Amino acid sequence: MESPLNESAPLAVELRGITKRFPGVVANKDIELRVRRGEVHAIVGENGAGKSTLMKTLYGMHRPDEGEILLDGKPATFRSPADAIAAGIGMVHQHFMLADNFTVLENVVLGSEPTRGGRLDRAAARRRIQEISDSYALGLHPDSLVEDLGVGDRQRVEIAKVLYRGATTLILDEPTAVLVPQEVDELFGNLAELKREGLTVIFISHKLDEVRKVADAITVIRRGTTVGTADPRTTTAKELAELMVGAELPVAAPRESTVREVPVLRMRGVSVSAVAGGRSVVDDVTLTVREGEVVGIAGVEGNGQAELVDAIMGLRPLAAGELRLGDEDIADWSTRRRREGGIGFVPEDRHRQGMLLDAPLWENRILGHQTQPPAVKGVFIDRKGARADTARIMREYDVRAPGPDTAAVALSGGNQQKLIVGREMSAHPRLLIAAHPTRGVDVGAQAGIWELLKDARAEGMGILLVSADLDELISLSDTLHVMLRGALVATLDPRRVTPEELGGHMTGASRGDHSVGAA
Amino acid sequence: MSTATAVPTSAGRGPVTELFLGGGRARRVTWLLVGLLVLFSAVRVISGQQALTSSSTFGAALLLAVPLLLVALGGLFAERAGVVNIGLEGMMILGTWGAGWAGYQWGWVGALAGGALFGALGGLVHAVATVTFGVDHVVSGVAINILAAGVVRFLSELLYTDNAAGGGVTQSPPLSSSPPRLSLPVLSSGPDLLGDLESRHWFLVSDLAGLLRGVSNEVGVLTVLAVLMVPAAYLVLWRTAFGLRLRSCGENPAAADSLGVPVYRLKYIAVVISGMLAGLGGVFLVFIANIYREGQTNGRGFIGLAALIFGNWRPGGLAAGAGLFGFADALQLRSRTAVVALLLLVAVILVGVAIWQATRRRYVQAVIAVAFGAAALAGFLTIDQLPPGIVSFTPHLTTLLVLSLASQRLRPPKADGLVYRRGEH
Amino acid sequence: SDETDGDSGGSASGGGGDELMVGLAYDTGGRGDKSFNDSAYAGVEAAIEEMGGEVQELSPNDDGSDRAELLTQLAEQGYDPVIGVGFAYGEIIGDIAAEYPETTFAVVDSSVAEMDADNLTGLLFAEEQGSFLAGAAAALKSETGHIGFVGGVENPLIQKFEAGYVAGAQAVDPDIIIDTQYISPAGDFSGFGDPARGRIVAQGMFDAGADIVYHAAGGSGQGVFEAAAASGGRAIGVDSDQYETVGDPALQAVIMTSMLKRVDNAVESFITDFSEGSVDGGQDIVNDLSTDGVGLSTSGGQIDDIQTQIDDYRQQIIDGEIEVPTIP
Amino acid sequence: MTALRRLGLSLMAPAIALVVALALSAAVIALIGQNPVTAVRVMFDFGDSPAQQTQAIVLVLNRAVPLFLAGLAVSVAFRMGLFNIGVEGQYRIATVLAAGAGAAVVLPGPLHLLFIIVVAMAVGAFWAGIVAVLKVTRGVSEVISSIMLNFIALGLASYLLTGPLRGSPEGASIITTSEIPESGWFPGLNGVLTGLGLAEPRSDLYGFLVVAIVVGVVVAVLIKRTRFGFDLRATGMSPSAATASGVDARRMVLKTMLISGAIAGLIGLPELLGDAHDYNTEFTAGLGFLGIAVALLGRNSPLGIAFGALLFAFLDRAAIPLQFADIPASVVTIIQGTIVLAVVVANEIARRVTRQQAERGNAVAPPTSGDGSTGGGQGPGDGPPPDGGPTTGTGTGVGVRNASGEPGRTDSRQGAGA
Ligand SMILES: Nc1ncnc2c1ncn2[C@@H]1O[C@H](COP(=O)(O)OP(=O)(O)OP(=O)(O)O)[C@@H](O)[C@H]1O
Ligand SMILES: Nc1ncnc2c1ncn2[C@@H]1O[C@H](COP(=O)(O)OP(=O)(O)OP(=O)(O)O)[C@@H](O)[C@H]1O
Ligand SMILES: [Mg+2]
Ligand SMILES: [Mg+2]
Repeated sequence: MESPLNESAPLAVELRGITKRFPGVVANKDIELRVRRGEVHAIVGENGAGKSTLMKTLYGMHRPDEGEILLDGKPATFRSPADAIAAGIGMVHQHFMLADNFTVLENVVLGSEPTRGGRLDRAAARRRIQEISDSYALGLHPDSLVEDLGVGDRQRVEIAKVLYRGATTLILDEPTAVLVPQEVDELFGNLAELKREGLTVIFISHKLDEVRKVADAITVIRRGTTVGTADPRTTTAKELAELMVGAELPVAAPRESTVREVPVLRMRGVSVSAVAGGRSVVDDVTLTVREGEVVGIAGVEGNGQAELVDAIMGLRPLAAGELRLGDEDIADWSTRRRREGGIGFVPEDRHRQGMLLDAPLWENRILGHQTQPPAVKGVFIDRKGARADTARIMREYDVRAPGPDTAAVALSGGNQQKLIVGREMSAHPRLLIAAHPTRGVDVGAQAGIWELLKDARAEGMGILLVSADLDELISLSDTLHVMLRGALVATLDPRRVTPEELGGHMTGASRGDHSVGAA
Repeated sequence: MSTATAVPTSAGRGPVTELFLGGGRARRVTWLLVGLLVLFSAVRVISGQQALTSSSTFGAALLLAVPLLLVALGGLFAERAGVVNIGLEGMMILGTWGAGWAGYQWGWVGALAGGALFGALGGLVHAVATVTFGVDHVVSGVAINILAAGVVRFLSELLYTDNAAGGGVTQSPPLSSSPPRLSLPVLSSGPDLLGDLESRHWFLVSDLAGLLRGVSNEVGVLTVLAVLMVPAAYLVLWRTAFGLRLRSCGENPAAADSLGVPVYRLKYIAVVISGMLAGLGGVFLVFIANIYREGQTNGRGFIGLAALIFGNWRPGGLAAGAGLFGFADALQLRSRTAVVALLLLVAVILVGVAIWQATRRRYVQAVIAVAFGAAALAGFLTIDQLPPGIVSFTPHLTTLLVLSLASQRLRPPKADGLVYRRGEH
Repeated sequence: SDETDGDSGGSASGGGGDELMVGLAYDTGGRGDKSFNDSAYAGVEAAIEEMGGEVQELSPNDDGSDRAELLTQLAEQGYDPVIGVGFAYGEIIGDIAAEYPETTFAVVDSSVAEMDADNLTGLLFAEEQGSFLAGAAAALKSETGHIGFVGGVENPLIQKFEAGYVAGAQAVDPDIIIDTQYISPAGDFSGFGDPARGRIVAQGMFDAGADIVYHAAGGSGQGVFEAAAASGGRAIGVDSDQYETVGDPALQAVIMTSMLKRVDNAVESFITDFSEGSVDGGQDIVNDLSTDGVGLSTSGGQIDDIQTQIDDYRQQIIDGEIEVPTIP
Repeated sequence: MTALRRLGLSLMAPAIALVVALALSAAVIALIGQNPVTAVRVMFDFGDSPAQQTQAIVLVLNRAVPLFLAGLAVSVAFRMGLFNIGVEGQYRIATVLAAGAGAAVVLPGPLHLLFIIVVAMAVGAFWAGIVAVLKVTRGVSEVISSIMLNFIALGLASYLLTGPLRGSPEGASIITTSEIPESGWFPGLNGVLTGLGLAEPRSDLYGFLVVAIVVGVVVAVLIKRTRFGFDLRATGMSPSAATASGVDARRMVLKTMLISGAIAGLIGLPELLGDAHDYNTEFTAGLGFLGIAVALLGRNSPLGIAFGALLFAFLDRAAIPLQFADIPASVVTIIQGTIVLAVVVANEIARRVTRQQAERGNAVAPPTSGDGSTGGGQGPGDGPPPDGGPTTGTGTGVGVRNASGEPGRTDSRQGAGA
């Protein structure tokens, strides 16, 4: 691929010596970034490297402690995003920044609304959005509620927001994290469109293949500082990764099957409705998890995985179907009884479902095991026992924190996750429901959690693994199901399937192409 | 309702056609109102309780509803911007005091300004606590309620104890002027055609006449303006850029912030407006009596909050809530026997509910509804006057009943009550 | 223990009997309520003007739970006599009078007849008698044959007003229509302080055809006057001469008369008696028409034309020819 | 060390708040031309003789007992994020029925008392249970329903008092229920006071103080030490996490409201059993609302609530000496309001400082290889205060209770446990 740019092209954005400190952490240290006009510039770095922080600085969300920002060679200071917007910078955040109860139109125009005689001029706004949508092939309907949109559409709304403000420089913070490969391709199509129109794009990602596919230039950040730039045409993914991590990558170890014949979880024809009597969000799902088996569920987010997990945990009623733990029908059991019966749960959103952030670690140890020793004695809580066991978990699972009395909020995401995994393992469940167990966790902790899961599997635990990380699914699962619109549409052999193939099933692009894996 | 008419009608149909034949909410609301009127009329005829739909009752309902309406609108502004406002009662109390104090010196115009200002000050305190200091909204609201009661008592003590104009620790001197009132010529005054129709006690016609006359006879000009605040609030919140920004603070403040919307400032503005409206609610209470009197609000701030939730955080809905409460209150203050007639109404509605539930195969609910309906009917047939203690809570019971019969589709602003701190989203 | 109490009280007062030291414990609301409490204060003031001395006023807390403590503090600090304003003191004042036998107590609106404390006097009013006259006046002046009564809180005290009013009106015109309505039920005191509801209630009566409405609703009465002014009717005030206190010419025009309840007179004469040493104690002093403890005001001159009939009824009541009921 | 610092912080907050509130109040007093120092002296003036001083103490304690119970009732609900604004109605209806029931039976002493207490608790629990049932089955916000039920309770109590339970003769100026026979009177504690060598006060120290203390201890143990309490606090801190951990949110709402209501039922009993012996039109009202303030002041912990109740009671008593010194009694209300507001703000600041330190504390922990993230992330919407205050949102702010409304029930993705 021939770059249309040359070294002497003017710099759209230049960041010099940016340092940003948060209480107790230096998120960015003396960072340099040079982005040429009209290029797609990728920033890569592992979790917590400081990419988002840097971009938030550029977008005026906070001020750098040191360093300066130059736009087209001229220094700029931003007191708020409004200033950055005025200077032609737009940002699509890692986590979507959309008001669900607003329409696409309202979300897009918010903050720079066209008005006529004091009134919000919806007609003009609608026209503008339609125009943008058409010229960049975003396919938006201004009057639909954001709530009803899928992930890909939401992202396009975010992009429309930025374009609507006439941004000439776009920041995309991990735009592909939530997309399946096909959607990623669409996004890249959009990016190409943007580039053709002369826009500058700053693109953040961990996914090195993607980066090499789409970027014109790459800046690598490690531990808050720039460790180098790379040319995507000449650098291999492996080289990039080592630059990023600063060490050799962990490799998924070869595995031998530990699957036994005894089923721990059997679901037959399970359906779950959105609201009582409403449409099914989980549709006629039948699957079995055996002892020593990891059953992976792949799927684009919002296709019923979360509801499936909720149904197994008893957080949602079944509309139909049969749910068995071992030999027992547990459909009528309460969540507590299910947990007592031997189901462990690593929830998707640890802050929402897995932890009491303001409580000390030992109380978090009790959470979910309120009825079982060592946490309780009769109707009373066993503080001593809980503390001691927490200390054990911290030791055994490498949870780094001052002690069991530390508040959970003080732990980094990875350490929180290790505590949760340790807690669930400590109860020796027969079945573990692990939803996105390594989401938002950096490489080191991720490898640790993978090891834990593998060990547990080897000891005969059945694991249902829901994940958006296709590599994780492929490397851990013994059986892989694909979920689409609430139904299991394919069962694949993780040893033979490629991420692209998987993505095809996840989007429904290759329906009917059922390659049944080893059972 | 007014909000419904504010929605631009689809091309080709006039607004009236739209109301009856148009799509969606406008039509449903219109038919609901028509249905209610028919029901009320029927119950009036059967029970012989003319007070049920007399212009006098409707006039009183309007008078009682307007303060609630304003308070609820105050709540709307705050909560749409994401700040729960339990302190409405306190702000209303401040409003009544401000109105009394300014009103005895500068007349009703002064009262308006004074009440609004005092209410706004209460709002400001709430904003400082919740927005700047991040105090839990409910907690701050409760504290404001306590504080307001002390402040007004103290101010009265300070300013009225030896005041030549009158007043004392519990009341202000009377306002030096009261706001103008008007009646519709011919229809409600002079020949008073509506009054004539009403007094004939015809089915439906007299009831409608009573309703119309009630809201057009001797009505304060400001009352009309206050009612117009409902569509005005709708227009401001849903049709202007300011309103969009304000609501975005209640739905997703982080998103708003990231687009350069000044979230903190907007929340401040919204909460101050909220206090101001609550204060104005107090002013209208003062207007009714022409005097500030301690304890005048009598929990109406809380009722306003209930009306807001009742109305699903929408102007039209909260107006309905305030109207319902005002009507029930007026009725119980007017006639203990007319309240009994409400039992018949309840019975009819419950039977309707039962049928509806039965068609949806929810037999348990249907049976419960029938049982309660039968009880209400039995009550209507056997009781001719309820004891005073029981009558006094008619409006509250009504609100509770309506709320529990239909409250599951409520949708508060998503970030309502959440403390927003920049960067901590 | 009484000994020490007496001593400390004595030292605080600086010598007991010479100087008059009146202790006045108000009902909730305190002084400045433009009603009851103010009336009692006026009585004390008049007495002090006459005889010299000082007064210590105390108001209870919002829920009135410290009433007993107000009385004890006053007695303890050497105030004598100590007067509790309002029937709410009736429950507790007996005990306190027993504890401070050296102090003279009085309670307004509550009977002490059964308390058996000879240092305690009940200052009662024959509200039903005054209200009878108000009812008679209303019936005489009514053009529609339809009058109304608005009570603040439906408790026995206010029911006395209602009973007298109804009897008086019916004495004039047995066929008269009388609407009666209370603002709040017993135990819920909001009815005395909610002028908005007062107005709504009265307005309903005027709308229904009444042309004169009598209120016994404390602060809510203001709303009754407003309703009268708005609908061209008239109203009868209560307790004090509200024609004088209402402070608004538009409302003065509608206040036909007021049923006077001369708490001031009763308090003043009680204090006078006390300083003359002629308080008997242990019994009620009933202030009725014969003592001018209750009556009708004439400011504004609106009932001048029926004065003779009123006086006639008044005399009949005083003579015992008419027995006025106290319960509706 | 850190624990000590945290303790220091949590004590500092109320202390600072108190100072701020006192400064504001002093300004107010100065505004009316009085000397604040005199005012303070007057407030602390408990009288000259030992009898007066004990009396003052008894007054404060007697006032504090119902306030403590009210604060406790509110706090139990607060702890799991429910705002029981209906304590007022719960205690009113409970007291009138308990008075009626107590007067209707004759039982031997302790049994009679027990009977009355059980009736009061049952009625209070029932009344609060309505709120819970409406919330759980119909999704009615507890704020609204409890406001409405307050008014309904007031009317109903009035009806019961003037109708079926009326004990006073027609025409008596105060309407009362029939007097409870002496076997149902709670003995006072003056014997204990004199036993301690204190002078005999004029009024009886409520024997119910003992019950209040027992209830306080039971609640403290229940909340802090039991499984149930853990579930309750967990629900308050994060409803979604609690549900996922196996707490049945609906039953939790029901149980908590029942407990809260049962405690609320006790509020009127100190006065009923220790002093009035009947319910009447003059029975102390408004304690339920004061209870909310006291709970806030006490940060929802039983010990804190005890302090809050004592402080309020102390200020309340001060109203009388203040009036003797010609300072209006409303100063007291203002001080109370300012203290609550100041404490609330100070708590929030202290909470934030604590949390920040917790996060910083992690930063100095040994660096983790490959774990670049230091700060424990926090979900949108602040978590609740450490004391489990009436939080309005934890986690991602979805499906979370908010103070005045039901969570977004329409949102199908979030209805965990619905
Ligand atoms: N608001 C904040 N307060 C304190 N620390 C913060 C804040 N935001 C980020 N940090 C810290 O700054 C560091 C860099 O975070 P940043 O979000 O920039 O990482 P990132 O490279 O975007 O990671 P990811 O790949 O997970 O998005 C982290 O250690 C993080 O804990
Ligand atoms: N206010 C804050 N204080 C401390 N750390 C923070 C703060 N906000 C975010 N962080 C940390 O910064 C890192 C990156 O933040 P970001 O907002 O990108 O969230 P994230 O990548 O989704 O992280 P996580 O999944 O752990 O929440 C995370 O480790 C998060 O814990
Ligand atoms: Mg990031
Ligand atoms: Mg991240």
